[in-house]
Amino acid sequence: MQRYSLLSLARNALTYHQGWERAWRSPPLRDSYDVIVIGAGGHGLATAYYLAKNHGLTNVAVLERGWLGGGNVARNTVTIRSNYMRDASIPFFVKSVELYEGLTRDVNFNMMHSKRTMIDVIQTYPGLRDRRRRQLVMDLYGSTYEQITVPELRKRIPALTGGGRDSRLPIVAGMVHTEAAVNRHDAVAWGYARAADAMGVEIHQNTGVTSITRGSDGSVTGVETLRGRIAAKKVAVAVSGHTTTLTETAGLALPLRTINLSAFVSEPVRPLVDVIVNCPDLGVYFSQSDKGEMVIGGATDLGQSFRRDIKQHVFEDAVVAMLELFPSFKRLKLLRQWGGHLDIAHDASPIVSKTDVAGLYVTAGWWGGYKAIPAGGFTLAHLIANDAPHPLIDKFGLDRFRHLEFVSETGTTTAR
Amino acid sequence: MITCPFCGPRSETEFTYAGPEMGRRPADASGGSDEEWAEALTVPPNPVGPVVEHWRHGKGCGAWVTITRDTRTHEVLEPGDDG
Amino acid sequence: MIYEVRIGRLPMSALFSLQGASEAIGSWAESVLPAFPTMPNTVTEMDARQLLWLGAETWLLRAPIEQEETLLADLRPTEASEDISIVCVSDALVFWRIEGDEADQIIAIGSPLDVHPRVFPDTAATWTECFGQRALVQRVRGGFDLAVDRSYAPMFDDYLARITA
Amino acid sequence: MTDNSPRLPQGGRIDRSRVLRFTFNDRAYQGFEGDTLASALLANGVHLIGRSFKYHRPRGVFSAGVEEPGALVELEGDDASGNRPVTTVRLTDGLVARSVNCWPSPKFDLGAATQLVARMLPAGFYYKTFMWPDWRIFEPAIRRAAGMAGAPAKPPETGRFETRNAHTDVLVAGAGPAGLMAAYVAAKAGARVLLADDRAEPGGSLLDRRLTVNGGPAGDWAATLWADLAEMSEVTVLRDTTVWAYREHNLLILNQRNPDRPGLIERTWRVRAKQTVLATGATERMMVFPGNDRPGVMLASGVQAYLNRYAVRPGKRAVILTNNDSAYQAAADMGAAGIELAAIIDTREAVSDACREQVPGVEIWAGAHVVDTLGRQRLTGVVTSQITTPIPCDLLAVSGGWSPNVHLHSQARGTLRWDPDSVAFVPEATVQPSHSAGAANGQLTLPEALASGAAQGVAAAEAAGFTPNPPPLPAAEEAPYTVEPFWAPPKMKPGAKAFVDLQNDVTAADIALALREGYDSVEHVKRYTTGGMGLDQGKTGNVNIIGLVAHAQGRAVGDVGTTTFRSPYTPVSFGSLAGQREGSVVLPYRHTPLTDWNHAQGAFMYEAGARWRRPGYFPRDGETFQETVNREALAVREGVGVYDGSPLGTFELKGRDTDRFLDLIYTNTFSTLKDGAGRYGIMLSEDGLILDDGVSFRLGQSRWLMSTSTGHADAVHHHMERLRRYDRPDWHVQVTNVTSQWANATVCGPKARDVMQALGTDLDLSREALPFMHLAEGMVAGLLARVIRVSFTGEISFEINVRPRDLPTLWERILEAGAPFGIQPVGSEANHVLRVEKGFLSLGHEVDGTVDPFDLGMGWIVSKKKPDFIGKRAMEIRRSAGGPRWELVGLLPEDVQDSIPEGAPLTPDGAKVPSEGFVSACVFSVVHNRWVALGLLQDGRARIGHGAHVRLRDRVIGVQVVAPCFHDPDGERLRG
Ligand SMILES: Cc1cc2nc3c(=O)[nH]c(=O)nc-3n(C[C@H](O)[C@H](O)[C@H](O)COP(=O)(O)OP(=O)(O)OC[C@H]3O[C@@H](n4cnc5c(N)ncnc54)[C@H](O)[C@@H]3O)c2cc1C
Ligand SMILES: NC(=O)c1ccc[n+]([C@@H]2O[C@H](COP(=O)([O-])OP(=O)(O)OC[C@H]3O[C@@H](n4cnc5c(N)ncnc54)[C@H](O)[C@@H]3O)[C@@H](O)[C@H]2O)c1
Ligand SMILES: Cc1cc2nc3c(=O)[nH]c(=O)nc-3n(C[C@H](O)[C@H](O)[C@H](O)COP(=O)(O)O)c2cc1C
Ligand SMILES: [Zn+2]
Repeated sequence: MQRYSLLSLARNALTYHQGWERAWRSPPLRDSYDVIVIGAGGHGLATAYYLAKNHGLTNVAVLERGWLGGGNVARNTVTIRSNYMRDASIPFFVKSVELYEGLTRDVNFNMMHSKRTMIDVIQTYPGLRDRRRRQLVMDLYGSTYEQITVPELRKRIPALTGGGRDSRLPIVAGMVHTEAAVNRHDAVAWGYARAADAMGVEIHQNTGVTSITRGSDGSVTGVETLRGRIAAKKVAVAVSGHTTTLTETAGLALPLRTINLSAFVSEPVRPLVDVIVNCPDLGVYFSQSDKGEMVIGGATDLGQSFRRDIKQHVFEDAVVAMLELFPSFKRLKLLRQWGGHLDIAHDASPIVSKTDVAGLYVTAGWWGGYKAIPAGGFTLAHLIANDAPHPLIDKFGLDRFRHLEFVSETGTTTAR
Repeated sequence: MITCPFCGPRSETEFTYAGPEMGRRPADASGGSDEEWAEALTVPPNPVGPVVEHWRHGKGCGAWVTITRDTRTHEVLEPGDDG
Repeated sequence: MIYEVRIGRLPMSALFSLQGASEAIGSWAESVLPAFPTMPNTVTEMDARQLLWLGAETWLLRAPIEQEETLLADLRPTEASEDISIVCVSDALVFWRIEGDEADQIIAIGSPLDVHPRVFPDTAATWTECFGQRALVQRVRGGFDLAVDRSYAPMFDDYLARITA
Repeated sequence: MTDNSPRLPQGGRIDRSRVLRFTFNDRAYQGFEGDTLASALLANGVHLIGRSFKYHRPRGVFSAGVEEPGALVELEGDDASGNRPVTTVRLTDGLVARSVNCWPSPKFDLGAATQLVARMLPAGFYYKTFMWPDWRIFEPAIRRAAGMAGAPAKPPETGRFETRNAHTDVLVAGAGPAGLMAAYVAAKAGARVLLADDRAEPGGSLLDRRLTVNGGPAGDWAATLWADLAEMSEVTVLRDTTVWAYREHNLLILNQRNPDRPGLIERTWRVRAKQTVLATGATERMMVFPGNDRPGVMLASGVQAYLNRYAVRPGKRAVILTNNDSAYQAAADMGAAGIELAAIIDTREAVSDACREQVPGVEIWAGAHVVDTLGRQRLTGVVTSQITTPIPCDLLAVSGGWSPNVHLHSQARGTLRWDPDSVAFVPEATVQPSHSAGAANGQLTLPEALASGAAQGVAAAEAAGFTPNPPPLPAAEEAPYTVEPFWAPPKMKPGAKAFVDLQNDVTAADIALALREGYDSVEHVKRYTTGGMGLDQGKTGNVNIIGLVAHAQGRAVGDVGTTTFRSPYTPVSFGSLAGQREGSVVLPYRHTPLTDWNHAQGAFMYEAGARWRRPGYFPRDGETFQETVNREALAVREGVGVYDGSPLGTFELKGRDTDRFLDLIYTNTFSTLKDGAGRYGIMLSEDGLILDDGVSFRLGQSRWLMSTSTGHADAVHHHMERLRRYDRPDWHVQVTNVTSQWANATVCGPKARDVMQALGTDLDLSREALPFMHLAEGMVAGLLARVIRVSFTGEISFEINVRPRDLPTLWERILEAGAPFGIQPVGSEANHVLRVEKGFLSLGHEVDGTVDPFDLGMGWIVSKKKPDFIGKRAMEIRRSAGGPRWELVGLLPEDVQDSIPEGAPLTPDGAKVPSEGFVSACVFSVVHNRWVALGLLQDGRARIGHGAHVRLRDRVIGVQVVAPCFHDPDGERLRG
């Protein structure tokens, strides 16, 4: 792999950057691999990377129906955090945040990981109580969540001029989550892809999988794609949003619904807000990117959806909420808006699991799963390599639905 | 826009979403295996295409509407048939 | 006022929610009620009493508040057969009258309802959404009556003042 | 004005009698009514407007419309806003504008130092460096460079925004010749028509050109038609209004600037249209060549607009660079306005006679292109492929062909087709009921546009159910349009800066680099280079990028395809989207009839479920919060208190099957109750977890009164309606929501009965006549009332339900009658204390979506006899798995002074290990004079009598596990 550094950049400048190699190959498609990962999104690429890096499995193909990194990883609001509430989830997300922190150097691709903290703006007492509960459980796992007063909150976010004493929902406190970060979403996909490719993993774009094939003993034999049949004894489904479409072809029914979640960006403006702001009581969150645009998210649509778009009333609600706390943004302008489709499990918690079909693995239910990409890939690779779950995903198995023993994670609030 | 059987076409914001058609609840709690129950409770249909779902004209007349909606386009293919 | 309208709260109405088959309600209270409307979301009137057909097997009887006791006595809600439900709901709704050339503009700001005369004629009345809540819109001479659950009335006053200020 | 002035002595659509003063970068200038900031600046000879994003290169006015990529300013004062293209800022008196992205000024911009290292900064350079030791070290410096303009520091001080809805048969976007015709045809057919155009004046591109319709100036024709339309009762015409989003179900979103209402700044229209006609015109593309960003390089259509519309000459000596015919019209206009035409460089080998005839005597170099431009902050000359000596000029008018504005069509999921003849993406098929017309549909000449507008107006009106009469078409002529692709000069020097995105500083070399590195898809190219991601979203540049990608990959342009067109068409202010939803109405709020009284008492009010504003407590002078709550709670325990229980959800149920319906939705049995008797019940969700708790009373045969928790009233209502409709459709149950038909004051405490007697009632309220969990109707305090004996406090309670109109009176009378007994109004906080002391569950505390009745020690409420109730089977399945459960217990801190934060985890031995429960509530018990708590603890009931540990961050609190009831466990008092 050609190394990226200031030096290599300078050297290449001399030749007007004619000397840069492809970040990943475009190899010919073979008819069999040890492992097939379906979906070159964050989770799929991370899984392939850790399969190669941690388990020495390099005869791996990642099959992507479109362009790599074009799914939700290309369209999320990049909030990385570990302030969850249940014992079943917190350690997983703590691990993921840790992995993210070292990822840039791990894969030699600058992901611009910006650990800039997230501040929750709390406007109701029940909301505060809920946050305090989280604070104390998170503490068991070394994740921090500090309460600050309203004046402190305003000092840290000077643009936050709404929510005063006479407002509809006066702010009662702030909660500061220091581990929270944002980074460059595309770089996460590209960085993992490049590093996995360098270790021998093959990434095949424009290679949509149409079905999963099974042998006479019921176990997985490979996949059927738009470019032909490919064999593998182990197949992992990492197709966020499209999970059930594929698992159905293997005869599995999974407790997942696909929904549309939207986001929007403002015009780029000079640095104004340097933390991630989350307003759970009003239902909006945002951060300002290094390029200057505010990256803003709100609620999900009602109803199932495979359409990546935005509904006017969902969008308006988020804008109203934002302006209530940041009234000076009235003259700020909307630049672009879009949606992504994600699957959400019956209990709204993730699934990283073996299935009833031997050799078939799924990672799904990631509707706030950008932050989970490193740990998701790390644990899924472990599961595929050992055919046994890593302790971090002990509670994320499919078995739980059989007993209706849910992981009721209310820690997933407005900020994804 | 969803067509209410009583009021006609109305803005989606007037309706309450009640999920996809999951099949009618069995008349008593003892029938069927645990597996069937667990699956019926937790596994919804999730088609890329038409899905049959229930909405209630909650801010309107209160009528229920069962529509077939294409999840790719959000077009309502078959308007409500409930009385 | 940036719009040509007059907006004011109306005094309470006597209100009764009627549910059940129209025949059953009719046979219980025929003499008390105006004729049943024949079109959904329309109103009939008799002696200052209005009968609004607002849903399948659901009507709202609206009358001057002075008639509340008489109506209670005539409708006998507690004695009605189990097929029909008659509940006095006079307190549950607060009404405003919005009159003037631009009354429809106020509805357009508050509600996604189309009140063009072609689709919302003289006798029309319906439940819809207004300022985010379930609200009743009824066409009256020169404008509209707008009603909402009592608990939201202060918020509606607030909204109406804001949009016309 | 001298001949040298850029302002032409006559012509244009400006009002020279109205002089407007404005300031740009602290210098004062003058313009006219009708000017944009761009035309006024050009009229004053100002060409350098700002600096570009990455390399801080000088940027001038490049166009005359919304497509402007380069010339951005920020406005100050009450209009304060950033990143405004000068071409869309209408000049007003007193306007103050400032350059963006440069410091201290666009002339001496220190940021321009980045030009020196530009070679180190190709597309995506930041992915390759700044990794060590950490990005956070470099981030502040990078961020400082970000963002162009500053965000306004304050909201507008005067004026406000509005949102509204509208319905129409036909919505027409764009009031150029095509849109005007379409609107006219549809309106004449009797359809409701809404016509919106984003410019200040109707006419579209006609305003920029010198064309005639019916023998007169085309602009006049447009103005007359517009006026006619405005007169028609079913037509709404909106100028200054951008149709910026085309959403599902034919909902279109419009942004109207300067609506003619006092105090309104902008208005959002949500228009539900049966049919739409998209007559949004076309946008001229830039040309790609080294130095194509120098101020003085301008779209030919822009030059034309400045001449014809604003009477401004943006240069004295011009070169024209084109790959198509339309630039010849522009050249002709330039010549007519007295601009010296040095040469026309046409990249095509053959130039038609039709073109040549329009510019007699002007030198035309066919098959040529521009290889460089000269000048620093303003163009001084161009170097062409033909001769090495530069051509001196101060204006280079470029035309790279026309791109139909297919944005709305594409947002509506319409498909596009690459048309090699017109070298453009044109609408192919529509999915939603829309019709593209005129230049937006590739019909570029005026006669075509008029005809196409009329035809689509007919189609739309017909589809909306009308029978239009196509009118005769107005007479008009325009030279034909032909074009040949030219994506970039065949050979460029390495390091040449040939821009494809003037705002984000993306060059043709960057595109090549992205492809070299394997970013093969046009979507990768966009994201790797940021080409097309600026404020203009690549309106003038994206097709060139696609062309370059296709060329490099040897593919057809249509196979490369476009990136996704997304709303908004042009940026819109957030203020206009929120409209009137601000301040007190930002969220809904609900009041009980006692709100005024509560305020008068100085109650501390807050939001408490389902949007109700309720009193938390009633502080007295000198009291601490805890003292207030203790006083109120103690009043109920020892004397008497009263609270407003009106927000509780209340429903009247009636019908033959109501009895069994209640048995289905509650875990326990109701059907056996007698008239006037009630019962506490728990409802489960189908998942077997607690949904709500409440009480129901039998009012008579098949008539019930149900009350639910405040917060879940709507959810329970929905749950009941759903069961009624889908699961038990043959059952006859009618539900009437009477939450707002009844209000209540609940008198509670050992002296409650005394207060009731003092109030005066015709009811026998003795324990025997009206036992606990019974209801009676009669007169109380002279008011018609329904008295219900329930208790949420553990003390004897009378819930006096009256009509809301009577509640204030009742309340006054209760306080009067209760005064001798020391009655106190009680807020939610004291109610919470009383509840916890009693161990009554609370949704949101103990009931957090994970528990069933057994977990709460309430197995007794789950009927063993009933064959079915909602949630039964699910609860059984979960329980049969046999996993450990967290169960409700009471917790007493070992140190009586200790309080435990609500939510604190319980862990084995207080270690920092996974939790085994949590503290759901902790209150200061007025009965025990100490803190007491409730919590869920793994296998908790079996651990009663033992110790457990609460783990806080810095310490461990030892607690005694006790039964979850601290007061009157047998319920003697509440039955009293
Ligand atoms: C608007 C929005 C905001 C969000 N904000 C956040 C946030 O702030 N923080 C956070 O943690 N999470 C957030 N998320 C969620 C996060 O983006 C997703 O959970 C996560 O990206 C999903 O994992 P992924 O990256 O693997 O998915 P994707 O990137 O969607 O990858 C799945 C891939 O599978 C491919 N695929 C699908 N079907 C097939 C097939 N049949 N054959 C081959 N390939 C196929 C797809 O093309 C896609 O490339 C947000 C999501 C959205 C939409
Ligand atoms: N022959 C040529 O070479 C050539 C080239 C380009 C243009 N033209 C001219 O193009 C014209 C075609 O007429 P037309 O009516 O199709 O287009 P037009 O450009 O005259 O009118 C389109 C109008 O729509 C407005 N608009 C665009 N998007 C909008 C939106 N989203 N919301 C609101 N308004 C929006 C534009 O500002 C403009 O006013 C003819 O007059 C012709 O002369 C000719
Ligand atoms: C964090 C983030 C920041 C973005 N910033 C911009 C931006 O500055 N300009 C822009 O045009 N789009 C921006 N986008 C949106 C993308 O252009 C695009 O809309 C998104 O990746 C979804 O893809 P699609 O619109 O092609 O479906 C951003 C997206 C994300 C996730
Ligand atoms: Zn309806």
